[in-house]
Amino acid sequence: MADGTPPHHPAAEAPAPLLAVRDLHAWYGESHVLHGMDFEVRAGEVVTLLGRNGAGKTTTMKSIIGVLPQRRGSIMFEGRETIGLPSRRIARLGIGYCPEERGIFASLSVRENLMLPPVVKPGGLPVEDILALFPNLKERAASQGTKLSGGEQQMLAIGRILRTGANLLLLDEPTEGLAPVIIGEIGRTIAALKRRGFTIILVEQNFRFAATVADRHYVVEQGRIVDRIANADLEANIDKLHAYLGV
Amino acid sequence: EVAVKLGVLNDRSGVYADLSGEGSVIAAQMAVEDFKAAEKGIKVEIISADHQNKPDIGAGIARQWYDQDGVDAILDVPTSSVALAVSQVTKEKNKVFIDSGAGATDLTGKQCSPNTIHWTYDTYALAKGTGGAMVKRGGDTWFFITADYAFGKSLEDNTTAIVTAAGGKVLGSVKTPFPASDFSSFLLQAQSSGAKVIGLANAGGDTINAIKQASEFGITQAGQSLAGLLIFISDVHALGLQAAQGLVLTEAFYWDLNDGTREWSKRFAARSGGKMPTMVHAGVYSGVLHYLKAIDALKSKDPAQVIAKMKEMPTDDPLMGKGQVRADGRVIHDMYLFEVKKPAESKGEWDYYKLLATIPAAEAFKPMADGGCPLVK
Amino acid sequence: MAAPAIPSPATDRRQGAGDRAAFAALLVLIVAAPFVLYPIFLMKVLCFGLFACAFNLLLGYGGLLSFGHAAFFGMASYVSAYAAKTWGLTPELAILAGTLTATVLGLVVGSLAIRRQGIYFAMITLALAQMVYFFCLQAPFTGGEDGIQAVPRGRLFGLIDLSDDRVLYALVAAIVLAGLIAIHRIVHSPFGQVMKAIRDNEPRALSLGYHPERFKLILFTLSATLAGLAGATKALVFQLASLTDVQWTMSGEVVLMALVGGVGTVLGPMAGAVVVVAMETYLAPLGSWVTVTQGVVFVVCVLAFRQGLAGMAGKIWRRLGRAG
Amino acid sequence: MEADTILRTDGLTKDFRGFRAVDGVGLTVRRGTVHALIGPNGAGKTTCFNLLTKFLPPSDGSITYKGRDITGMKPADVARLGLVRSFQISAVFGQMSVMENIRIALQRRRGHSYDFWRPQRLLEALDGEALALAESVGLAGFAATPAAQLSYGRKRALELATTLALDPEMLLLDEPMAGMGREDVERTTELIRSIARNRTILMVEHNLSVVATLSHRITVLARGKVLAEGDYATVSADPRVVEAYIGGGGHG
Amino acid sequence: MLTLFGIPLQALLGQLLLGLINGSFYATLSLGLAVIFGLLNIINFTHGAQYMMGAFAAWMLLAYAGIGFWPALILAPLAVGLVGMAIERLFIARLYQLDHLYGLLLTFGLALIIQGLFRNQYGISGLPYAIPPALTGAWNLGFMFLPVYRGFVVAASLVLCLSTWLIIEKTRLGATLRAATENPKLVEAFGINVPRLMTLTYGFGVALAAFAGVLAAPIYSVNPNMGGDTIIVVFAVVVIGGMGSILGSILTGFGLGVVEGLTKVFYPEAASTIIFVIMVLVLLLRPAGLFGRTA
Ligand SMILES: Nc1ncnc2c1ncn2[C@@H]1O[C@H](COP(=O)(O)OP(=O)(O)OP(=O)(O)O)[C@@H](O)[C@H]1O
Ligand SMILES: Nc1ncnc2c1ncn2[C@@H]1O[C@H](COP(=O)(O)OP(=O)(O)OP(=O)(O)O)[C@@H](O)[C@H]1O
Ligand SMILES: CC(C)C[C@H](N)C(=O)O
Ligand SMILES: [Mg+2]
Ligand SMILES: [Mg+2]
Repeated sequence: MADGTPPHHPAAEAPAPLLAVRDLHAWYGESHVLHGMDFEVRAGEVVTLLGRNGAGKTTTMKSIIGVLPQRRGSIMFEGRETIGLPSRRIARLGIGYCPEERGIFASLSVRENLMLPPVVKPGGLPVEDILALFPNLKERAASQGTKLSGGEQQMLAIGRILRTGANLLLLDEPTEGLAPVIIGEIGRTIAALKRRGFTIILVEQNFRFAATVADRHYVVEQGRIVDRIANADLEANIDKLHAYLGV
Repeated sequence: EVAVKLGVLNDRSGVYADLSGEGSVIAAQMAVEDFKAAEKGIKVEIISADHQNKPDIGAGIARQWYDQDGVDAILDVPTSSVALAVSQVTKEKNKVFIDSGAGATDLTGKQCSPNTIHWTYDTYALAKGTGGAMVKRGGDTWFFITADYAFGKSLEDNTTAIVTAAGGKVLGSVKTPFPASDFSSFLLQAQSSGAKVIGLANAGGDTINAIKQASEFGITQAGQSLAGLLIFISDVHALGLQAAQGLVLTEAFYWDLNDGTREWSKRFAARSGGKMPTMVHAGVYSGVLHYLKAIDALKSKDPAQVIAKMKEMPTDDPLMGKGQVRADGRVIHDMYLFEVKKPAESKGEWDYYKLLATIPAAEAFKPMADGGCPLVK
Repeated sequence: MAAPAIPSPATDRRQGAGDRAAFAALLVLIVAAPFVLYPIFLMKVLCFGLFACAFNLLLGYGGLLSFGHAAFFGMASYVSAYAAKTWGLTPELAILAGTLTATVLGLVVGSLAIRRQGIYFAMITLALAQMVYFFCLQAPFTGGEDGIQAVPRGRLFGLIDLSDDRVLYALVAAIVLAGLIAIHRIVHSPFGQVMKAIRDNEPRALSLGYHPERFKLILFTLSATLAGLAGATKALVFQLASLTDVQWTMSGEVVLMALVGGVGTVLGPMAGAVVVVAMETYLAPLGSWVTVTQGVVFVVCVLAFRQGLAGMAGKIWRRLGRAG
Repeated sequence: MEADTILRTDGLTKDFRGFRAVDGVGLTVRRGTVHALIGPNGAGKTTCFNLLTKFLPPSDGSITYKGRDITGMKPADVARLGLVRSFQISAVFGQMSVMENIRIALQRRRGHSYDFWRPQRLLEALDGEALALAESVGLAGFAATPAAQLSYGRKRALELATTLALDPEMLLLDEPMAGMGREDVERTTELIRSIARNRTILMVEHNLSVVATLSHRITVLARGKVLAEGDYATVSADPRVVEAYIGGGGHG
Repeated sequence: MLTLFGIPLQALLGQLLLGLINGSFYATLSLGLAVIFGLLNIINFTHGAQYMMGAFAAWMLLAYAGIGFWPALILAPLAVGLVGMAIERLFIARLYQLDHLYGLLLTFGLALIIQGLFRNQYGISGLPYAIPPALTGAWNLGFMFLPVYRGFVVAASLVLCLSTWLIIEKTRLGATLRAATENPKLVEAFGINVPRLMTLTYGFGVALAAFAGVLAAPIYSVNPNMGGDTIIVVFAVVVIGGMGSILGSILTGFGLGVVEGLTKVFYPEAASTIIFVIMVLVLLLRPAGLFGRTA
């Protein structure tokens, strides 16, 4: 995408939220994990989900993209109800998912992994930009995907959804296992993506990092949103947050 | 009033299912009906099972039939290894075993049993028929393609003996894994041996594949002849005349031999979906008929008596003609040498054979003295 | 490579109680059955049951799918038949000879096969078993496709005449029970614990200082030995040793038995053997429909009853436990 | 070799099809210290661990442990010498209970491992010790829980307890804190500190605050080579380390 | 005349060529198997039955509709491929995330059913199918007499193998398929219709088997058991080549055909066992087969 052009997603200007989650419940088999999540994300925003281990952050992400079929409630994306759709249809609407466990394919080379997700909308990053962002990947392009180091795999997982043109990115703990220098890099990347009009939902343990990139934070506890804090108010609420996160 | 139970034990799912299988059950039923057993006060029940060409399965079923189900006689049992095992069990349980489908001469030779009768053919008779005839027609150098198991080897050995006795020579042989689907390499070896006759000492699918490929490689056009040492009409049907034409083969029965065979075969075909009977089917019919005759004569089904009676009475029926059950259990009757017709010569769907010669009963089978059966020493 | 979907042995105590109950039920059945059913059929079931349980010791508890177990079963059956017929050994010695042959063969095949995993392991065992098959086909002492026929049952310890089916049945039942108890013990032994750990997470076991190959080799050899015990006994029951027992289809059949019965349970495969053998015996009159029926059973098992009979029984047992 | 050096490598090198992941690394770990191995992603840290524990054969170089050359040994034998590792992805026996997990390790030391003819009851003799170990990592209440059902942090704790059961002289920990929440991070830091009292620890970790609090000495790897070495203050002040690893906005 | 190990060189050349021809059947069959295994992780034991169905489809087209060899070469694989797709939808699709064992058992069961049904319908001896008129006759190569049809078989299977290999290894389709086997949920979450992809792939693998069946019809006995005997060997080929390696199974298919051909000359009894000997050696020396990737 050339610089200077206006954000290409028409929803960006619309007042309606890009994603609206209402009373979302989700189950793993018989265990009820999400108990009525309610939150929304406007176009162009970076929003984080914070919470302790097991609070239900990952489950929320999986529910949005639809890989967890047992869910109820409402998830509206660009004004469309997606709760009944299979995940491939949801992805085609323009949602990119970077899973917690990275999901690098062992039987594919790094390049093949990178090229795997199909382009769903115009406006994705060109491959060169992605490789420039993560030089390690370029160097190891012909390696088997899972032969990469832990951190390199994380870069690959993020990199591959930037290509697809999805305008909502779901990043589940993208900084886990990354060296500080790369975390800084990722932070700058997220900022750049935001400038390009991408909308991002970020799950993070590392709220100091989150604070550097996010507009807003939702606090998740036992499958519910228990608080929302604007980034600007973060300092003021730091004690409350520490209590939530058990620090 | 005698009640007998017959068990038709044969291959119902494997390579020999067409030449024996359900057809043998039909043949046994026809024998019971034709004999009018019920009117003569003999109540006959027929059961059947699949031995899958495995001796342990065959022996197991035989044992259970005799022990549990009250079977008096077992019929058919193609595949020599199973037949030998069933013969063993039959002797132990003192019942009656009338084999039609198997080829082993040992059944009435070294491993003969007072309770076993071998009806239709054996490897010696096949060798004698086809081997002898080929040499007589000038095919005096041979190369064998032999299935690498006892039946194939015995067919090769028997034929070798006949061929050399008739002044012919065996130039070589190759043992093929069993079963095999590609014979081109073996055919090529046979071809380069320069032998006039290529003897196929195998059966079923192996033979079909070998013949099909021989025609493809132009072996016969180049002047060598093929001798299928054991070919059933079902095999010829599967090959089609185009590939099978010119083959010389030995059978104990052909549907189109005479009025008697034609009449019976038509009835058989009507009950088996249009398929003409093989000699194995005919042998089952013939054997059951003779068995019932013996029971009728004795008004008893005591195995020892029945077998003695069967050996005493000459055999005589429309399918196999006149013959005799020898003391070693071997049934002797005429055998026939056929040649497979060219497609142009055939007048109908099952019109496959030309009769070349009739081998009289007395010459067709191995003399009892040479068999090594301990019963007749 | 593939998700671990072979049901794994349950850990809890309830399993132990379930096992004891199943063993007790089995004992009652074994004693009562010959009064109702044909003893030879029962002996066949018992021999195949032991074979299937031995196979399952390897698959269910070692996570190793052998596709060549027929080699041990069949080879032992040849040796025991040969020993009884040609050397005139007494039945117990013939069985011992067969079983030990399987042990040695197991050691050899195992030491080659355990170096590979998953499907490659299965394929090596298959290939080695095919070589054993070829050997049996070619070696003169096996009698080619006729097999070794008319094997004498002989006198146990030179004293007890086994020609009566009921006497033989008692012997076979004793042997098979002993085999099953041995399997139970192996599974629930210190060795079994380590094996379970290796199956669960091999690299971790390695990092704790265990040599997984040694454990696998021992397990393999034990499994081969017990499979051999089953084969050797079978040869005497049927007085016949034949190629059927060394063929790859037999290796496939034992997988089927284990699957139908329930992989990863001590006695499940026994139940699987009952079903498979009964099907073969009682469907035989169906002729060519036998294979179709067998095929349907396979398909239904895989699609609907992956836990096997034992899995279903376990479910019912647990439900009863909850209710009661 | 100095008396208090427990592990040393010289010129340790690993090539993967033309790609050199570890390049002539010389590492000296002193007995009784916590030694951290840090460096950017793909620097070769995990590969180093794999080389040290023999999960990979080195292409070149030698490894000396307690004065013994272990370069050509097998993984299980290295473990038997008391050099035991943990994994970057948590490694427990998921289908076994916490107690059984620990017992497996105890069993290795106590023998009976090959006894297939004896009852499992024999192992109950180890229960007391196993329980004590579970307690020491705060898992006393979970003794009967199957390991697969534990939360991430507790799995890590179990892995440590299992490792401790071997009574190793030296532990190699690969990113013990990865993916942990704050709570767990703090608990685990304490745990490692207590373990370290009478053992040697070599650890890989990206969480610099953990590295700073725990380690006596730090080696920085980059592109397979040793970039810097020293205590936290020295290393974190090294401009090359800042450039390659910590970056401008380092999060401590 | 020049001889090698007591065999005239000329004869040896002929045998090599025959081995190559047989190898082309192995290659085509194992290619289908490798596609299905490599991409779907299913060990397709029904492959032999599907090969048989290909041959029967050709026969049926001729017997019931008067359609000859050339159209059958396209139509039969298509028809059998459709049957394969139905099988995949109904049964196999439920097994992707399970252990290999289950796929193997299910397809084994299906093979039993299919073979049994054909046996009941058509008997066991087989049915005649003639070589197409355009391909009858033979070339005299000097050292042997090569039937034109066999030459055609080699050419046809070479073309097929190479194009399949190109499609799978050199396009994104192949990568997508491999990824879909590993983690279908995630691939689906990228917006790809994984179930349809799987169905098509299975159908394609099956169609390859059926194609080999049509090629075989004029030279081998067309009977319900024709695949059952070959399947184990074809498996061995795939394993030796490296499970899932497309190129590996093609090359190994041809190579083993040659090795088997030579065995038929020097030790014919062992011709069907040699492949297993090679398999053991290969797996012991190269754990993942000749061309396989180590996991
Ligand atoms: N596959 C599963 N089956 C059953 N329960 C699950 C499964 N995955 C997660 N859970 C449970 O659901 C709850 C929410 O898990 P989730 O993964 O969403 O947490 P999270 O907030 O992402 O935690 P973390 O920070 O550890 O990643 C937890 O209690 C967890 O134990
Ligand atoms: N088996 C292998 N084959 C090929 N390359 C490999 C293999 N294992 C690791 N590599 C490469 O070696 C380099 C070092 O990997 P290693 O896993 O040691 O990194 P690391 O320092 O642990 O990184 P991280 O902090 O991200 O875990 C990486 O570039 C990786 O891609
Ligand atoms: C063709 C068959 C029915 C003969 C069989 N092969 C035998 O061993 O006798
Ligand atoms: Mg999470
Ligand atoms: Mg690492």
